[in-house]
Amino acid sequence: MTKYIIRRLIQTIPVLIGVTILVFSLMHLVPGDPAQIVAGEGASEQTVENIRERLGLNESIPVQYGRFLGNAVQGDLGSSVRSGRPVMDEIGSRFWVTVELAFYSTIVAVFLGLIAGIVSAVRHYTLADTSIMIVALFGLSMPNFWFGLLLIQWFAIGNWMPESLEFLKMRPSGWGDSWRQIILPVLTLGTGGAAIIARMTRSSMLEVIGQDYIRTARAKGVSERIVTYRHALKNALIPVVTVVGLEFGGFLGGAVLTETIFAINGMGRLTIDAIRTRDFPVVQGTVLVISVIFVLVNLLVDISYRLLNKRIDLN
Amino acid sequence: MSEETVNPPVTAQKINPRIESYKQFWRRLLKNKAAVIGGLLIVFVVLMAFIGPWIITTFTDYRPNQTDLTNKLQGPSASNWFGTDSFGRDIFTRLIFGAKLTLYVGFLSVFIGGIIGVIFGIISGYYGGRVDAVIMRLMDVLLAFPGILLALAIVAVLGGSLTNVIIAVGIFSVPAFARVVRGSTLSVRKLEYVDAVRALGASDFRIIFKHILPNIMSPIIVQASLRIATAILTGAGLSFLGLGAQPPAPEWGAMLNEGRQYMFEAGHVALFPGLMIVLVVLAFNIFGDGVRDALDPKMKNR
Amino acid sequence: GGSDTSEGDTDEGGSGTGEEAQGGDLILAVLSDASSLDPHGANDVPSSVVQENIFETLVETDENSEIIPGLAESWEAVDELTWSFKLQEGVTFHDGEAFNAEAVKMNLDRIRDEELGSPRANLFAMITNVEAVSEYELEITTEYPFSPLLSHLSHSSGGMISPASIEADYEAIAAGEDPFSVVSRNPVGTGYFKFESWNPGSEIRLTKNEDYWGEGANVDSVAFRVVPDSQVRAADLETGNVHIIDPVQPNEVERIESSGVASVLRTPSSSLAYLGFNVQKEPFDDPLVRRAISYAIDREAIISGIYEDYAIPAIGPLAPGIFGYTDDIDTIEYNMDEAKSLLAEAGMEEGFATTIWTNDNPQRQAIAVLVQEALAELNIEASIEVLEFGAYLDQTAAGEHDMFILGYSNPTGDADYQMYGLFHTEQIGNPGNRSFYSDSEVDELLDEGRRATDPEEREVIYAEVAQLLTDDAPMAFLLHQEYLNGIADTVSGFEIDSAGIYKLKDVSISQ
Amino acid sequence: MSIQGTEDIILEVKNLQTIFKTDTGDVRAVDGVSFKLPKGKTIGIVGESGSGKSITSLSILQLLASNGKITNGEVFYKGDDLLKLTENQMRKLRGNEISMIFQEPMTSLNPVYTVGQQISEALMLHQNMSKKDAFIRSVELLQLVGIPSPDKRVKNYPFELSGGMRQRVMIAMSLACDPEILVADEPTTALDVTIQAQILELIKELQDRLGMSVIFITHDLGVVAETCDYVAVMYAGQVVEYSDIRTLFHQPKLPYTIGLLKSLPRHDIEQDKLEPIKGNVPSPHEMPVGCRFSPRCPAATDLCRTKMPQLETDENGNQVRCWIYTDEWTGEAEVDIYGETRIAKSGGAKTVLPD
Amino acid sequence: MEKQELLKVEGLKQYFPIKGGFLGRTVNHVKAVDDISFTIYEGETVSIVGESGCGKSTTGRAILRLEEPTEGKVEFRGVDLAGLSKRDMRKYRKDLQIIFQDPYASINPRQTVASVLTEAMDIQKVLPANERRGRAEELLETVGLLPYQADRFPHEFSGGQRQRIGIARALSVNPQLIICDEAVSALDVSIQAQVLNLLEELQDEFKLTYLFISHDLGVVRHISDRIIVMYLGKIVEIADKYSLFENPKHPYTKALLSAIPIPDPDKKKERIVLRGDVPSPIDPPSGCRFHTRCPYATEKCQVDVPELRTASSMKEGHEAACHYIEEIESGEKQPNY
Ligand SMILES: Nc1ncnc2c1ncn2[C@@H]1O[C@H](COP(=O)(O)OP(=O)(O)OP(=O)(O)O)[C@@H](O)[C@H]1O
Ligand SMILES: Nc1ncnc2c1ncn2[C@@H]1O[C@H](COP(=O)(O)OP(=O)(O)OP(=O)(O)O)[C@@H](O)[C@H]1O
Ligand SMILES: [Mg+2]
Ligand SMILES: [Mg+2]
Ligand code: NI
Repeated sequence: MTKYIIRRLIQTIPVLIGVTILVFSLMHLVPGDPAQIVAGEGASEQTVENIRERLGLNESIPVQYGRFLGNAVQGDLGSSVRSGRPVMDEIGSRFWVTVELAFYSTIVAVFLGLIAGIVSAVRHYTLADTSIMIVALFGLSMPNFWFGLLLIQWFAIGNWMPESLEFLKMRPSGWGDSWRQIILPVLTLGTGGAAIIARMTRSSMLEVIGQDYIRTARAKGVSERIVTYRHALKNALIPVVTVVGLEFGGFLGGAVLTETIFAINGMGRLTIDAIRTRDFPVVQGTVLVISVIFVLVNLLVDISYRLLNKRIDLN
Repeated sequence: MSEETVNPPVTAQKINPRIESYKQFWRRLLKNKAAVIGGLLIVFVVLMAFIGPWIITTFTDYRPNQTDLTNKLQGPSASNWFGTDSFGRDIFTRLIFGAKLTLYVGFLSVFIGGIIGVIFGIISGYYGGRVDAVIMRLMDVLLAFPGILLALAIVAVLGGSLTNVIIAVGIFSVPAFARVVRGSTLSVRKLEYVDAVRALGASDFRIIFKHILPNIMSPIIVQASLRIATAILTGAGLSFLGLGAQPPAPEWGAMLNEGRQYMFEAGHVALFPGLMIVLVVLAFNIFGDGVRDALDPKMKNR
Repeated sequence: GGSDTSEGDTDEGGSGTGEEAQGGDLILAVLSDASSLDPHGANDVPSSVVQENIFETLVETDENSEIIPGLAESWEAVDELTWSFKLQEGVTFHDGEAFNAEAVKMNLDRIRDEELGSPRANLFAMITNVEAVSEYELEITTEYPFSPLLSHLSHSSGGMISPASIEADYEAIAAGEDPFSVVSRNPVGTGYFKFESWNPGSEIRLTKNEDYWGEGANVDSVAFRVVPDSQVRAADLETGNVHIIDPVQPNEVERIESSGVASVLRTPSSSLAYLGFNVQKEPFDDPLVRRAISYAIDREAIISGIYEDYAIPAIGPLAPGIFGYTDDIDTIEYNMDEAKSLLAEAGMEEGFATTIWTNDNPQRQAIAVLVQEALAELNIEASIEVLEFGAYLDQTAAGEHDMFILGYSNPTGDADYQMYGLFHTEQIGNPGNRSFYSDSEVDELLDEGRRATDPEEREVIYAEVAQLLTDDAPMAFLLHQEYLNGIADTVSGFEIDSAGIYKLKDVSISQ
Repeated sequence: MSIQGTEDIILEVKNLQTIFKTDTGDVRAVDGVSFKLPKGKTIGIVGESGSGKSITSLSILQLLASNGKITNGEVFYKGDDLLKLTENQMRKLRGNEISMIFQEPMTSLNPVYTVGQQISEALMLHQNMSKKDAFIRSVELLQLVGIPSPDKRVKNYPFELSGGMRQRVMIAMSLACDPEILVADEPTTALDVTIQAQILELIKELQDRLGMSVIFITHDLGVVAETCDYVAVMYAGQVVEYSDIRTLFHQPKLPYTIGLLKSLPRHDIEQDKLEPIKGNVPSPHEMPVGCRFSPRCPAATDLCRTKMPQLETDENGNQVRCWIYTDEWTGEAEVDIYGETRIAKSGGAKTVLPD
Repeated sequence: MEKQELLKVEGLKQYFPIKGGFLGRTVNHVKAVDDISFTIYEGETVSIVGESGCGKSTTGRAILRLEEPTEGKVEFRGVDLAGLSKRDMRKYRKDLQIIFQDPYASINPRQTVASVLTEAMDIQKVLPANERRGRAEELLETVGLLPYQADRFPHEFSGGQRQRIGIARALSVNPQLIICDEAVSALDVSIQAQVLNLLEELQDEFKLTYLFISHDLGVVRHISDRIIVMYLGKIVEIADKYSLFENPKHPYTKALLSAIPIPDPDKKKERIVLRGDVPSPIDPPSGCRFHTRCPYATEKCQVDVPELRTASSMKEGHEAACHYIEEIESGEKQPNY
C-alpha cells in the first residue's frame, strides 16, 4: 500500500511540472506587462525598467522558469508583485477558506445526492424517481452564479420573509464568522454536486441491482430491503466515491464564481484577481497549489476506491 | 486519475456490436420519453436559432440591438413579452437572435474539444505504451489545471471574443473526450475484428479511422451532448467574469450577466436568459442521458 | 474567516462614553482590496483611501479643492524653484517616533528613489532637493518652476511614514525582500487611525489613534470589507451588515433609497470618461472625423440612460471644481446634422468600419453600445471589443486600437495632472496619452502651465488648451460621473472628495 | 425404468409459461414446460442457448428480472403450488429448501463481502444461527466442498479465489441450509474440463450423502449423460422430449434430439462426418406456428408446420412433443432421421422402436 | 504424399510484461508461451488443446505477429516472419489468416458483409477493384450464404452465419494457412457441426492448412490430423490424433482425456481427477510445470525440465515431455492421489 502511494506520488511529479510549464507559458503569452501595471499610469520608463529589473522580468523565460521551479521546490513561491507579500502568505488563509467551502459543499452534495440517488433507484420508474431526477437535472443545468444570486435574493434580503421566519435570514457576504454566511454559498456550490452524485448513485445502483450476485442474494431468500442496502449499496458506492472526490477537487478550483458572489476571500478569487493584475507569482502559486490539491484528492480517491473495491490489487 | 476510475466498465458493453442495431437504438430512444422531450427541445431551439431571426425581421419591427432608453427595464408586457433590458431592448427578440450564438458556443467548442480529444484519445488507446503515458499525463495536466483559469488565461491571451471563448471552452473539454475515447478505444481494440483486419495487413491509419472510430461514435455522441450542456454553462460563467461575447451580441450568458446587475430591481432581465440556458442545458442533458440509456444494453429490460 | 466580529456588527451604538455620537465600529463594504498600504507603493484608489486614514500629508485640500494646512503649519514660495515649509510641532508617529523635517526629507527622498521604483515617483519627479533647515523647517527645490507642487503634496502618496519603518523597509530590501513590503504590512503614520490588521482580499481594520495630535476620530474602529459584487454590497447595506458601501451602481440608488434604512450620497467627481481616438491611425488622423464623431454622441442620453442622471456631461477633460476648469469655451454638443456634414466635409459620408475598445466595466460597455448605435447613423460600422483590463492597457499603450473608452481621474485637483497626462507628447502610450496626440502648441502651453506661478495666468493657459482640444478633438469628452455611496441612516459625517478619497475622521454612528 | 408410481415426486412443473416484455414485443421465453423431479434424483435440462433453460429455473424460484412474468402453469412442491405463495412465503423457501447455483462463479458472488459472510447470511436468516455459529458452520461447509484450509479461506474475498474455488463456495452457500432441491444452472460451463470434473464429482458425492434432488441445467450432453437420471430436452422455450437417461441417449425419439446427438463431435469414438442440423434456432419473435423445430426438421410434414404437437407420454412415462409418434401422423411410416430410422405411429398403429 | 513443411515454429517465447514498481517499471512477466517448437505441414490440420490460459491463443497471435514475439523463429515457407519489418510482414499476411471465437466481436458491426470482404481484397490488392464484388458474392456462396445477403450488416445474421462470414473474409485473400482460434467454441452444437463440416470441405477445396486452437477435445479429435497439448505455456505432448487419443503418454493428457464427460450414460469410466487449479503463468512451477498436480510427480520433476521425446512405445512423431513415460507405462510407478 505504501509502495503504491509512493509510486503514485512520484507519478504526479511530471503532471505538476506540466502544470507549472503551462501556467508559466500562458502567463508570459498574456499581453500586459506586470512591471507596467505595478508602476501604473504615468510612470516613467526608468521606473518601469527598475521594477522590471527587480521582478527579474528581464531574464529569458527559461531562466525565469528555472528559478521559479528551483524556489518552488524549496517551498518558496516568490512574493506577490502587487502587495509584496510572499505568495505563501497570500494563499495562506484563503486556502483554508476555500478548503472549508469545498468541504462543506461536498458534505451537502454527498448528503443530498446519496439520499436522492438511493430513493430514486429503489423506486425507479415511479413518480418519486422521476421528480427527483428532474430536480437533479435542474440543479445540474442551472448556472450557479445565478442560483447564488437567487438565494441571496430569497434568503438574505428576503423581503417576503414573515417575522416568524426572520431567524432564517442569511448574510449575503463573507465567510466563517457565522453559519448565516456559510449556508448560502455551500448550498450554491453543493447543489450542483448533489445533482451529479444523485444521478451517479442512481445509475450505479441500477447497474448493481442487475448484477448476478444480487440474484444470488435473492436466491438465498434475503429480503428486498437487505438486498438493496446490504448487497447493492456497498457495491454501488464504489464509483460514487470517485465522483465525490472529483467533485471536491472541482469545488476547490471552480469556486471562483461562488466566491465572487458571496464575497468569500478564497483561492479562486485570489487567482482571478492575480490574473487581472498580472501578478505572475501569485497566479503560478495558486495554480500550483490547486493542482497539487487536485492531484492529491485524486490520489485519495484512487486509494479509497481500491480500499472499497478489494478486487483491485494494490501492488 | 488512474485508469480504473476513468474507464467505467460500461463502455465495453456500450459498444457491444450485438446491441449496435440502429433500429433497436432508435426504437429504444423513442420510447424514452425524457429523451424525446430533450430531442424535441433541441430541435425547437435550433429552429428558433435559425428561423426565428428571419421571422422576426420579416414580420415585425423588433431588432435585437435597437435601444430605447425611455423604455428600459420594463417588465413583461404585451409589446415586450419578456420585458426590456437596461437599454430598453426587447429581451424576447434578443433571446431569439442570441440562440444561435449560444448554440455556437455549445456546438463549436465541443466540436473543437471533441476533435482534439478524440484524436488524442484514439492514439493513446490504440498505441498504448509510452505514447499513451505521455498523452494521458498531458491530459492530467489539463485536468489538474483549474478549468476556469485556463479559459481565463486563454481569453486573456487571445483577446475577448465569442470565438476565443469557444476555443477556451473547447480546450477545456479536451481531456474529457480524450479519456472517454481512450477507454472505448481500448475496449474496441480488444475486439477480435480489429485483430482480423490487422491480420489482413491493414495499416494503422485504416484501422483507426475505418474500424475503430465508427465504433466508438456512440460514447462520443453521448459525451458530446452532455458536454454541450457543460460548455454552455462554462461559457455563461466566463461571461460572468466579463469574458464572454462582445456587446451588444445577445449571447445568453452575456445577457444573463448583464441582467445580474439588475437582479433585485428588475429580475426579469436575468430571469429569461437564465431560464433559456437552463432549458437548453436541460435539453442536452436529458437527451444525452437518453442516448446513453438507449445504447446501454442493461437498460433494455427496463 | 478573518474578523473577530460576529452578528453583532450593526447594533454597536456608542461605546458607552456618554457622548451620543462617539465610538462604535464602522464597517465599509468596498469594491476592491488595497494593493499596498505603503503610500509610496501603490497607485490605486482603494489603497489611497485606506492610506489617507492612516497617514497625513504636509498639506490637505478642503472640499473646495483649496489647499489647507496639514502636517505643515504654513508654507511659502521662496523663489520660483524653492518652497519653504514650517511643520506642525509635537506630532508623533503611531510608533512613537517624532515627526520632524528629517522625517519629511526621508519620505520625499524615498518616493523619488529610482532604486525602489515607486509607482508614484512621477508626482514628485520635479523635486531636485529636500533640505531640513531646522527641526521643523524644510525647503523643497524643484527642477523647474512647478506650481501644482502643493496639490501633489496633498496627494495620499505624500503621506508621511515613520522613519523607523522606512529604515526597516530599506533593511528588508537589502535582505532580499520586495520594496514597500515592510511598510505595507505594518503602515505607521501620524493619522487619527492606526493600522490594526489586514486580511488580504478580505478586510482591513484600523483603530482609533487615541494619541492623535489634533481632534481625533469619532469611531473606535474602521473595517474596510471587500465585497466585489455590487448587488451583494447593496444587500449587505440593506440587511445592516455594513454601514457604508462604495460604490453604488446608478441603478441601485432607488432601491437603497427606498429600503428605509439607508440613503445614497452623491458627490461630484473629478474623473473623466472619454472616447479616445488613435489620432495616428486613419481615419482618425483627420480632426474633422473626430469632431464629427464627438458631435454624434448624445451625452445626455448616456447620462440618463446608463448613469440614471448621476453624472454630468463633460465639455473638456476637467470637471467643474478642478483648478483650471472653464466653461467659457466652444463646446461640442450633440448634433447629428453637424456630425454628418463634418463627415461629408472629410469625405467620409460613405462611412467606414472601425472598432471601439473597452474593458470589462459594465458602464463603459454600455457607453460603447450607445456610441455604436449613434455611429451607425453616420454609416460608421463600429464593432465593440471588450478586453481584459491588463491586455487593454497594454494594447492601447502600443497603439493597436482605433477608438477606445476609458476614464482618467484627478487625484490632485489641478488641471495639470489631467491635461499634461492625457495630451502631452511626453506622455504618449502608457503614461496616459493613449490617443497618441501630439501637438507642439499644446505641449508648449502645458509646459508653461506647469511653470507659471500665477494662478490667474495658469487659468488662462488652461482655458486656451481646453479650446484647442475642443477644436482638435483628440478625444470625445463624455462625462464626469458622480460618486455614489450608500450610507446607513445611522451614520453621519461621511464625505468623499472629488478624487474618490474619503477621510473617516468625522464619521460617527448613532443608534 | 419408469417414473410413475414407484418414486416420490418432490417437484412437478406443469405447463409453465413465462414471458418478457421488451421493446420489440413480448418474448415467450418459456412456453409450456412440464417435468417431474423424483426425490433424490437428478433431472437434467438440456437445450441450445436461448432455449429457456435458465428462465425455467428462475421461474420456479420466482427470481425473474422485473420485466418477466409467469403467465401460466403450476409448480408443485410438497403439494403446494409455489406460484400461489406470497413473496414472504417464497422467501422462506429460497436458499432454505430450494437453493440455486449459477453459471458464472465469477460474478455470482458479492465482491465486497468475504466468502464467510456470504455463506453465513443464509444460515443466520433461515436457521436463526448466531453470527459465531454461522461462521463455524461456514468453515465446515467449505471443508465439505473440499476447499483446502477452509479456516483461512473463509476470510477471503471472492476475487482471491480461483474459478473452481468460487464455484465450490457457491455450492457451499447453496448447501448451507440442507436444501431439499438444488437447482444448478450450468454450474461448470465456465470452468475448464479438469476443474469441471472436480465439481461434478463433488455434486454427485454430496447428493449421495445428503439425499438432495437436483435440477441440473446444461447444454453439454456429455455432462448430462454423466450426472442425470432423467432429462428434459428444451427447444425454443418448450420441453420437447423428456425421458430417462438411457432412453434418451440410446433411443431418442425426437428428430431434434437425434440431430443433436449426431452433430456432437466426440473424443471417445471416431466419427466420419458430423451430421449437422440445418438452419438456425428460430428467433423468439418469429416462432413457427406449428412444431417449432419443423423448419429444420428433415421429416417435417405440412401437419408439423401448421399445428403445434403436444407432449405425449408413452407407456414408460417418457414424453415427446412430435407428430411422428401420434395418431395424426400423415407421413411415411418409417421415417429416416439423420441416418436413424424411426417407426411412425399412423392410423392407430403402435409405436415400435427399432433397436 | 511427400510432406512439405509450411510453418515451422522454433523456440517461440511470448512474455507479457507486468508493470509496477516505481515509474511503472516492468517488475515481472506473464510467461504466456515459454519456448515451444513445432512444425505444420502443408494440407494438414494441427490442433492445439489445453486449459484456459495455457497459451493457445498467444501462440496463434505470435505466429501472426499480432503480438510481437519475445523470442523465437516463425518460419513460413522458410522465411522468418518474426524478423520481417512491419511493412514486409503486411505482404505475408495474405498467406496467413485467422478466424476468431466470438462471432459477434469478430466483424466490424458498421460494415456490410460485402464491404468486409472487398476491403480485405483491397488491402491485399487481390483482384482488380471491379471484380471484387463478384468475388465476394462467390465467397458467400462458398461458405453457404446467399449472394443477396451481401449488403446486410452483421447484426442481421445469426452466430453461425457470422462465423461463416469470418471464414469468407479469411478466404478472400487466398491464404495458405488459417489459424482457427476457438472458431467453433461459441456455437451451439447443432451449428458447430455445420461450421466444422464447412471447414473440412474448404480444406479439401482450397488445399488449406489449419492450425486449430480449441479446448474441446471432441472437436479436436474430429478435425485434426495432429494434436499439440499445451500446459502452462509449454507443449507437453505432440502426436497424431490416433496416438493421442488411444495412447496418451503424458499424465496431463491422460487426466484431460479422462475428465471429459462422454455423452453415453453406459460408458462409465475411471476418471483421473486432478488436484487443485492451474498455477499462474507469472511464477510457473519449476521443473516440470505439471508437477504440482501430477499424481506421479517426484522430486526430480520439481527440478528437471522434461524434454519432448519419443519413447520406444510411441509411434514416430509422437512426443511427450515427461520423465517417467516408461515407468508409468510399465506400471512401475503408481499414481498417488
Ligand atoms: N430479462 C429478459 N428480457 C427479455 N428476454 C429475456 C430475458 N431473459 C431471457 N430472455 C430471453 O429468454 C429466452 C430464454 O433465455 P434463457 O436464459 O432461459 O436461455 P438459456 O437456455 O438459459 O440459454 P443459455 O444456454 O445461453 O444460458 C432467450 O431468448 C432470452 O433472450
Ligand atoms: N496482452 C496480454 N498481456 C498480459 N498477459 C496476457 C496477454 N495476453 C494473454 N496474456 C496471458 O497469457 C496467458 C495465456 O493466454 P492465452 O490467451 O494464450 O490463453 P489461451 O490458452 O488462449 O486461453 P483461453 O482458452 O482462455 O482462450 C494467460 O495467463 C493470459 O492471462
Ligand atoms: Mg442460461
Ligand atoms: Mg484463447
Ligand atoms: Ni443402453
